[in-house]
Parts: sequence; C-alpha cells; structure tokens
Amino acid sequence: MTDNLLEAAGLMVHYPIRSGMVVNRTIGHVKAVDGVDLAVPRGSTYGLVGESGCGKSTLGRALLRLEDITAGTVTFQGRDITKLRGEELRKLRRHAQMVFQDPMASLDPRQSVQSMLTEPLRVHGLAESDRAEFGKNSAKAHAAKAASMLELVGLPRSALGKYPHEFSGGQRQRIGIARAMILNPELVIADEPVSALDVSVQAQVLNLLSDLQDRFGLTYVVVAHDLAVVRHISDTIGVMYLGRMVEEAPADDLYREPLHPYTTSLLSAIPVPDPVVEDARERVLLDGDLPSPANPPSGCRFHTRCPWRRDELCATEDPPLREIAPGRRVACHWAETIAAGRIEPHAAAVVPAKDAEGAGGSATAAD
Amino acid sequence: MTQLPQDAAGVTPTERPPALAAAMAGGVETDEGGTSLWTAALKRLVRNPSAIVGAVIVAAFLIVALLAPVLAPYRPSTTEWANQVTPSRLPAFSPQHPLGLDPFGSDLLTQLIYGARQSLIIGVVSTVLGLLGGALLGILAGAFGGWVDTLVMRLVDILLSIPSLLLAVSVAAIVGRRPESLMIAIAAAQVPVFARLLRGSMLKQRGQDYVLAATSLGLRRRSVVMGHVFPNSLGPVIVQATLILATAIIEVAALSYLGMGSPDPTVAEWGRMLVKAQERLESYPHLTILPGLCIAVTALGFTLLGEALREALDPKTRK
Amino acid sequence: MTTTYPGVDEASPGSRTPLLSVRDLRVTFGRRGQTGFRAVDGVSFDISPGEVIGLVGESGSGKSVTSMAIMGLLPTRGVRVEGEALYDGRNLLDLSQRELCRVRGSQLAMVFQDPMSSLNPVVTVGTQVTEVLHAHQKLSRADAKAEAIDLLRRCGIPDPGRRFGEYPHQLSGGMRQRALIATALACKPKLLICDEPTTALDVTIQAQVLELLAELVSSLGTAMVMITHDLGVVAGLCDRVNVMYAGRIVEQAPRRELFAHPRHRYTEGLLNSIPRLDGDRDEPLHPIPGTPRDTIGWEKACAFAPRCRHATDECLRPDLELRQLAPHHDVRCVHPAGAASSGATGGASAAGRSPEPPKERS
Amino acid sequence: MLRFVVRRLLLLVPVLVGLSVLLFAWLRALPGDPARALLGDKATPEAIARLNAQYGFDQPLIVQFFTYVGQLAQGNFGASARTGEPVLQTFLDRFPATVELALVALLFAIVVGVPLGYFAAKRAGGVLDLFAVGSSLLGVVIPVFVLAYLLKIVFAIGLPGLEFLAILPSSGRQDVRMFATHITDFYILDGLMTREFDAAWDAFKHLILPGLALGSIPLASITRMTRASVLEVLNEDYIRTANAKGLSQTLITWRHVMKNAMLPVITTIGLLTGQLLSGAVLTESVFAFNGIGSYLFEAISTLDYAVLQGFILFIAIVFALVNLIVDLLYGVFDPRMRVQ
Repeated sequence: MTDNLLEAAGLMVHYPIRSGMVVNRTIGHVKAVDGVDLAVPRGSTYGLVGESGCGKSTLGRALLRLEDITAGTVTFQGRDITKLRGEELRKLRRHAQMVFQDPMASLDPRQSVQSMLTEPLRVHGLAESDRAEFGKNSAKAHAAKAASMLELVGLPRSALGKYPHEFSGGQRQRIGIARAMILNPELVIADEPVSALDVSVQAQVLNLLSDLQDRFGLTYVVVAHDLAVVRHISDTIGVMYLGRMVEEAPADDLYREPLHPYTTSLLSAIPVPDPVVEDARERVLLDGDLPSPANPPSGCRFHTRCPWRRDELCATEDPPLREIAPGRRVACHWAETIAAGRIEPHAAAVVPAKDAEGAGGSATAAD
Repeated sequence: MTQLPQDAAGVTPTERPPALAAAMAGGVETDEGGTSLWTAALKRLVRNPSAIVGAVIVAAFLIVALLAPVLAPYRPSTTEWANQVTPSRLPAFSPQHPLGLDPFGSDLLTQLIYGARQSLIIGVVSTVLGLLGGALLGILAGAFGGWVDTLVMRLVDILLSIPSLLLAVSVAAIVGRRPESLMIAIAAAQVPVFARLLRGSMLKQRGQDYVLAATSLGLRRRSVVMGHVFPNSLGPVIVQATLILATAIIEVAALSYLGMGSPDPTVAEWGRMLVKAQERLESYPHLTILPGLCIAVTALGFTLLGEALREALDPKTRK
Repeated sequence: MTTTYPGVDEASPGSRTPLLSVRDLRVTFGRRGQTGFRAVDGVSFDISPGEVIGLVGESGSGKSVTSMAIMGLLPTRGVRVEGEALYDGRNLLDLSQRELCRVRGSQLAMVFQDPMSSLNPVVTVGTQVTEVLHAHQKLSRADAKAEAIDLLRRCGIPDPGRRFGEYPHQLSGGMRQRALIATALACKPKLLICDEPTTALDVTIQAQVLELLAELVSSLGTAMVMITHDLGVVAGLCDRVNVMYAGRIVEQAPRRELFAHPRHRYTEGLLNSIPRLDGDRDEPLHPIPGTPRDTIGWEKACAFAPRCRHATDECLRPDLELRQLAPHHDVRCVHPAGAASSGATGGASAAGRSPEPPKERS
Repeated sequence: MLRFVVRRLLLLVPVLVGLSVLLFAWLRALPGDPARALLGDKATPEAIARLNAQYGFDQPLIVQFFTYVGQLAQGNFGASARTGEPVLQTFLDRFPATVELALVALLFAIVVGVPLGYFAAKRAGGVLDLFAVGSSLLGVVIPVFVLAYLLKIVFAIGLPGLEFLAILPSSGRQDVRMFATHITDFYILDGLMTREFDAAWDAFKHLILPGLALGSIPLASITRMTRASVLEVLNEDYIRTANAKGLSQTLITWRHVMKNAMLPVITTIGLLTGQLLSGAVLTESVFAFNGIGSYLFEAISTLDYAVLQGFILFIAIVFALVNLIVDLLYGVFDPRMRVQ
C-alpha cells in the first residue's frame, strides 16, 4: 500500500435514465459502477474482467475522469483528481493515457498518422525526459519523436504519411498505443486492447504492451472480457459483476483458487484450447441472463444466478468486499464455507466432465 | 533508439530467404499510400458513371455561366428588336437569332446563356448564405447544448414544418421586391435544413471513440470540436449543398411563377422566362421548353453529382 | 516430450459414406473482366452422419464463405462458385432455387453469428419458428404452434408460451441465439452449420449455448460444422478439425491429434500465440508475425510463408498439396512441425505447457 | 396509447406558441405598418383603424403580441384583404378539395413508386434500376407547374395532330353541369355515398391530371426511399436467415423484406406533407382547382398577407397532426416503436 499510483474509493458512476416527451424527467439510474475500491501499485498491471454490462469499461474511463463521477474519489499520484476541472484536468492527461478497444473508431479517419501522433505533443509539449534527445519543442522535434515512437511500436517510418483506413487492425492498434505513449505517461488504461484483433495478432499487441511497460516502467489498468488475456498480462485481477467488484486476487491465485462463485463459473465457462483439459473438466453453468443494471437484485447481486445460492443472507444482505487472505478480497457471504467444500453447487448447474475417469489423466500427470 | 525484439515489431520476420522475399514484394503490402479519406472518396467518385455525367453537366453549366459575356452573341435584356414582336407573332429563327426572339424582343440564346449566370449567382449565393446561417445555428446548438440546444432545435423544427416555398415567400415579403430578395428568400428556407443536418452530424461524430480519444489526450474542447468533430461532420453537409444548388434553381422558377421574382420583366432568368412564355405555350412551345430544359438539365447535373458524392462519402461504401 | 493419445474417440472418417462431401470448392468474388478475389480456393472435406467437425480460421480465411457457398447463400452476381458439394447424391451447388429451398431448412440448416441482426425485428419469435415448419411440413396452425413452443422449451427458453408471441428485441442476446437454434433445428436437419454462433455472446452465455448445441445435435443425431476463430470452442466440441488459412485448408486432423501434435506452422503458431487460462503466466507468448493481409497467392507459394518463421525458398511451390503425415492427419506444409528436418521450432510446442484442469471441488 | 396521443398533442402547444411568436415577428417585419400590410393597399382608413383597435397595433409590442395570440387562440386567423372573408372559414371550406387531391397524388406515388423502388433495388445496377432512378430524378428536376402545364396541354387541351389524347378535363373539380349533391365536400366520396356514380367518376377524372402532376413530387421521394431501404434490408442478416430456412421467395419478399423496408418509407410519407401542400399551391393554380392551394396562390400573387399568415399556421398544425398519425402507424408496423 506504500506506493499506489492510482486509487479509487467508493467510486460510483450512475447514468440517469430520462423519459418524457415534453419535459425530460429522470426516472431512474443505470448503476454502471456502484461503489468500487481499488488500488494500483506503481509499475504494476491491474486487470479488470467481467462480462458486458458489468461496468468495467465505465470504470476504466471514470478512473481517467472521462466519465462524470457520481460519488467516491479517484486519487492519482497521491492527489485527489475527482474534482479537477478545466486546465488542471487537461494537464493531468499528460500523465494518464488511454488505449481504446476499436482502433478504427478511436482514430480520427481524416487525420494522418503524423498529425495524430504530434497532436498530443502540440498540446502538452515534449516530455521532460525527451527534451535531451529531441531538443526544444518544435515541429521538427515533434516529428522526430513521432517517427521514433512509431518505430518503437514496430511500424515503418513511411506510415507517418498514411491514414488509418490504410492499415490493418493490428497496425492501427499500434498507432493507438504510440499515440497514448508519446507523452511518456505514467498510467495507461487499456480498454479491451486486443478484443477487436485477429487471434494471431493479439499476441503481438500483448507483447508490445509488456515490452513498453518494461521499458518505461508504466502502470497499466487493462480492461477486458477475456480472462485468459487479462490473466496473462496482469499482476492483480479484479472481477466485476453488475457494477461491483466481486473478487480481487493476484493473477495466479485467481485461476488456481477462485473464491467467488461468479469467478468460478466464469473460469469454467472459458473454453481452453486443449481437448484433454476440456474433456476432463466439470462445468458450472449459470442460469439465465445478466439482470438490468438499472434495477439490480437485492442483497448479493449475483444471487439470482448463483449455483451456490443459500436461503439465508444471499437475497437480503449485500456482501461487502472483504479480505479473507493476504491479497485476496471477495464479496461473498459464504466464500470460506464454499472454499472448504461445505456448500455444494446446485446439481442442475453442474455439467459433468466428458471423461469422468480422465482419459488424458495419465498424459497430463506425466508433466 | 533501438528497436524492440522482433516479436513485438512483428511486421518483418527476421531473415527471409531471398527468393521468398522477392516473391512477396509483389503481393505483400507496399509502402505507397497516404491517401486521405477525401482522396479515396474522389477515387470512388470518378469510377461512378452518374458522377461523371453530373460533373460534365455541372462543368458545362459553370463554363457557360462564367463565360456568358464571351459566348453570348448580344448583350442581355436588350429589347432592341421589340418592334419585330407583336402579341400574336414572334419572328422565326434566323441567322442573326439562332433561337429567335423572346416576347420582349430580346435574343433568346443570349437570354438563355445569361440565365445560366443568373442561376449560378442565385444558387451559389443562396446556398452559401443558407449554409452559413445553418452552420451558425447548428454549432450554437451543438456547442452550448442544454436549453440553448433545445430552443434552437425546436425553432428549427417549426421552420421545417413550413414548406420551404412558403418560407421563401414569407421572407421575400419582408425583403420586398428587390433583385436580391430571391437569394435571401431561398437561403432563409435552407437555414433550418442545414442547421438540423449539421447538428445531427456533429452529434453522431461526438459519440465516436476518436472524440473521446482526443479528449483523453487533453485537447481543449474547442480543438476537439473544430479539429475533429467539425471536419468529420462535413460530409453530409457538402452533399446537401450540392443538392440544394439544384433545388435553388427550381425554386427560383417556382417563385417567379408565384410572381415573386425580380420586378424587371426582361431580366435573363430561366424561371422567369419559363413563366412569361407559358401564355404562348400552344403557339410557341420552344419558349417554354428551352428554359425548362435548361433548368431540368442543370438541376439534374447537380442532383447526380450530389447523389454520387453521398455514395462516395458514405462510410458504408468504404472498404 | 510430446504425448500421444489413444485414438479411441476418433473414428476414421472414411469408414462411412459421408453425409456431405465438399470437393474442390472455389469461390471467386469480382466483377466480370476483372481478376477476382478468390476467397475460397479449393476446399475439400467430408462430414459423416452425426459427426461434428470444426472449421477454424481467422477473418479472411474463407471459413464463412465456405459455409455460405454450401448453403447457396452467396449473392448470384459478382460471385463465382465452382466445385462440388455432394449431399444425398446431388451437387448442392447445381440445384435450382426451388430445389435449394426444399433442402435448406429441412435437410441443412444454419445458425449465424449475430443473434441481434439474424432475427427479423418486426416478426414475432413464434412466427419465425413456425414459418420454417410450414415451409417444409404440412402442419396445421395449431400443431405448428405447439411444435414451436415445444422447440423453444427444448432450446432452454423459459416460459416459451409467452416468448412465442414476443418480438426479438424483447429477448436477451442468449435467448435470441436459442431461438435461432430452435428455428434451425425445427425440421430435424441432417446437418447443422454454425457460423461463429457464440462470438457475439458473453462467455457464460457462450458456455450455455455450446452446451445446448452439443446436447441437441447428439440427441437428434445431427451432424454439425462448427465455424469459429476460437480454438477453445473447437477443442471441447469437434470430432475433427480443419484449419483454414487464406482460402485453403492447411491442416486436417482429429481433435486430440491436432492439439497434441499441430503439424502446420500456422496451427502451431496460433496455439503458441494465445494466452491460456491454465498456462504458465511467465511463459512468453510467441505471436505469429505480420497480419493475415500479408500473403502470397497459393498459385505462387505457400500463402503463410510471409509470416512463417520456418519459411525457405522451397516454400515457393505453386499449389502446395495436402500431405498425409499420420493417419487422418493431413498438412499443407513444406516444413511441418515435428519433422526431423526442422529442429528449431521456436521453443514452444504444445507440450511446453502443463495442461492442468481447474481445481474441482466436490 | 391514449397517453401517447395526448402527450403528442400537448407537444403541439410549444410549437404553436413558437410559431405565433415567429408569425408575429414576421407581421411586424413586413414593410409598412402591419394593419396596412394585412389589409392591403386599397384599405380604407376606417378599416385600418378598426384592425388597429382589434389587434392593438397602437399598444406596446408585448401587449400587441398577447392580443395577437389571443385572437389566434379564438380561431381568428384574420380576414382576407381581397374578399374580406375570414381566412379560417375559407380554409375549412376548401380543405377537402386539397386533401382529396393530395391523397390521389400520394396514392399514385405509392402504387407506382413502391414497386418501382423495389424492383430497382432487386436489380440494382440493371436497366430497370437506371429507369427507376432516372424517372424519379425527373420528378425532382422538373418544376411541378411545368409538368402540370405539359400534362394539361397534351391530355386536356390537345396538341395539333394529337387531339385524340385530350380526353380529360382541363380545370375545376367537377363538371358544373353535374349538379351533384355534396355532403362531405370530398367529391368522390360524396358521389359514392349518394350513389351518384357518374358524379364520382367525373370528380375522379378531374383529379387525374393534377394528381399525376402533384404526385411526381412524392413519387420521386418514395421511389428513391424504397430503393435505398430495400437495398439495405436485402443485405440484412435476417434475410440470409430467411433464405437459409428455405422459405419461398414470395414469403421472404413480403414478410421479411417489405415489412422492414416500408418503415422508413412511412416516415418519408409523413415528411412529404409540407412538400405536397406547397406543390398543391402550384398545381391547383394550373388546373384552376378550387382548393386551398389555388386560394393561397391568389393570395401570394396579390400580397394578401393575412391569408399567408393563416396558411402557415394551418399548415404547421396539419403537418404536426399528419406526423402524429404517421408515428402511430409506425407503432403498428414496428414493434420496437410500440408504446407500452
């Protein structure tokens, strides 16, 4: 807890639902993010996972003040940035940047790569650390920095004169990354950085992100729905469900021992590209669909779909996110009891393994 | 600066065998390029036959309009041959007057050529005025938002519910019968159209990720709007402006028909010529047909060009 | 270092008469007079009754176009389809529109990727199920309704009686995909083609839908072609897997064989480039360089050569053939993985990781 | 449903308030003093004084405005400078004629435009498409009064040598020798209701030429909108689904293509109201057709501003009501838009 670059406490983002033909009235709120605490140590990667509608992207944008914050605080570099406005907020952008999901949509289609990369420099100037190499702020220095940044993300210098539509998805994402990194920020929030890319290209971008992190000592918050991707790149993972953080754990522990029933179901739903594993594992299937974030269920938000649901507490008490082991936080009344194996999931939710005896068992055991 | 490991760089695998590299040179992406979206749209445009037809008509129209003093055999609106015209009789075509005379005793060919000039002036001026007015309202609404937006857009809605011809008539009534009143009237009728279009287009762009990206880069709001939102919203406006040039030419004719045109009956203006000739339609149909044809062909040219532009600029047709 | 699995569940594909036999399928897009773009370039495969096969590839590999060509769903203008798709002794590609209508929906059915846009928004869910029943079976209105409600129930839609009269926008994404599956299976087709059926869905919903599909096809004895970019989906579901690249099948193998011994460099590369949930986090990813766009035409060389770490000048062979490297395991590659000639395989073979099933509590 | 209608009607209130502000500003902006502008040049001093008193044009502006709005609210849209008749009464008397004409024009446009647009889209790029797009452009680029004149010359008056084509009446709503009974002032409907079928037929014949001329405006829009919309729907995933189900082409066309493709066309028809009414001004004058269009035409030519002012107000209300009906219709066709 000593050196957290970014912290959030009780963060809420509610969108008003408006209705009415003559006068718009607010008739309710979509509670996209509804009370989230998190801390991101300097130089680490924090992964946010969850399914669509869980509020992970909204949270990512709210951390950068790109969403209006309803309640709670965001602290960046030890400073409360929740209330920053105007110039001060703009200056903050030098230090905290964003990489977007859809590289086509997030690049202005009428802007050349050169103009795209130098635009942040024109606004904020070269970073202090770059002055030595590129000299004083000038169009020439900016262009030189842009070219070197482009090289760093693995694109040829000739790309400077081109336009977004002339690149493939992976190349566009590299441009998006170059744009985010050109100011030498400390924090980069990446919202689904690879989900729009082809499978064979995803790894290139993931490796690029890791390499840049090592090189510049960056701090990342990576938002993604693909738990395998998040697990690969993150040190700590937060699992979100309906605007809440339901579990937070070091990346290795989360897969080895998920504590929240939702995490368990999520893990078991993700297909693994290995028939042996696939055939040998037992699945937990969730009931039905995600409830509406405008009208979340009472008590534990997950209780309507939870295979471990109990009659006591679940529907009535809202479980707090509590630390039950070092570095492991979970929002479930029964986490310890479930971990100890004293509560079983409802039978209907469990799909037995194809190879009950584990045909591949001998093979896997050999490793 | 050193390069990252080749995995991350990705594009070029380390060492490629020579023959393979040579084979790839043709098939794999080359370094040419740098075509902006405008250039790409232009390329699509020249491949569209109806765009070519439209462009040729528009170009011919522009040439005739701009070079009218050179092309026309006589000066416009001269009634020096009025003595040859009687209420029941117009002189036939002659070498001096290849298309004959109009009912006021002017040379018809000259009048038609100068009519192009008149149409161009009215069309361009009214479109530019309408565009400026609409852009002002649209940006006002888009920039301030809130109740200003509501107020402006409600006003625009009301104006849109009045047919443009009537709007033009109402404005012309205020301006009075002056030579420029037609332009002002037609421009005024286009203001709400442009305002609605530009605001809608800007609103759509404002929701795009790249605008969020620009904000997240720390750009000032003004730079975000003027540097990103506005240029990207222009496509539909350009299309509309082209189409409105066609509408303006037709609307001038309609306003002339309603008696709203210039007070001078001999002025070389297609709509007016058409209307004035209608009483002689049965005996001298060419007096109606020729200016009618000029209007229709010019309007067709701008419409074809506008529709082709719409297709070329449509993001859906981009690959 | 590698492990072999006994081929118990891998019935040899040639042992039965295939239900559908695709031979040298080619699809070319382009206007007359221009050199067209060949999206599918000589694809051949067989499906036996009741078998589940996978068609795996990235965007642009031609996997979707293959399925659309078989179903006769490609537009007639600007597209040329050649080759054969033999079903029940007839070439599906030669059928008239009328004959095609009789086969589609009753013998062959299809489930599409996007359940949001694949259902007609202005027609009730019920009608969209019953219309396929009416088209292929003589059923009274009441019988069709009863049958449709039963179908919806079997596809896991709660309260099917009410859902029958509702419109697609009133259903969630998962429910819509279930409704689409219900329409596809309404006439108990012999073959179901699923084109990325779960890509638009969340993982937990994807798991539900995949489970449903697996259950339905095995109970109905329907054969299934699963088209996907997700190797994970294929791993748990398919008997045999075809990997496609740039319009051709580059590797064909039974599922366990394929994942245990990927022979084509592309397959191997794919497996090494995706982070695995159960993998070692410190193991770096080994991406395939370049993008699917960087390709040479098959008529000149191996289309994957520009991105392949093992490419040599020998790869410049026109129209490389599929070679059988092991029983039922065909590969279109000059330097297949696992062969003696290529020692340096970039370090990470499939066995480099330790597959470890998630901890089960029971 | 009822709540929706009431809400939409309530929404008309701010529109009318805004419009009356605009109209008031317009009246004040007219050259000369407003009483003279409204009454025309030949007005007597007494008449001007009377109008000044009625509208309070000698009072402060804000009082004037409220007096004006008060007059409008009482249904007093003013009186024609030419005839002295109350504007609203004249509109109401003549409105059925224009509605009848507009409906015939619209019917023609829909019956011709929708199939034309559909087949153009089905064979996009083909000869039929070229024809459809071309002819729809003609409706845009030929001024409607020119087309009206051409039709009148050919089919009513007769060109030399082509007299046999001139088989339709050239003007009016009905032959004056008909002595038909009029109940609703929709002449065709009247004829059918009173079983005077010859009267109905005659009224219809009078509607053909103006209907064709006026119909050219919506025909262009409807053809193009149908074409664009069908093209878009044909590319939708659900059409592919329908094909994959093995449904017949007829079923796909009607249930899947047209049901969706007609939605934007319905909206277009609502928005065409304004264009139809201003087209009616031009068409009715050519055919001496006794509707509000020809009334307005006379008013414009004689600078009868009271009529113009009343007409604008009237049209705005009609426009709003037509679009309300269109929106309700939309709910019938599109379940997503249905009001709960």
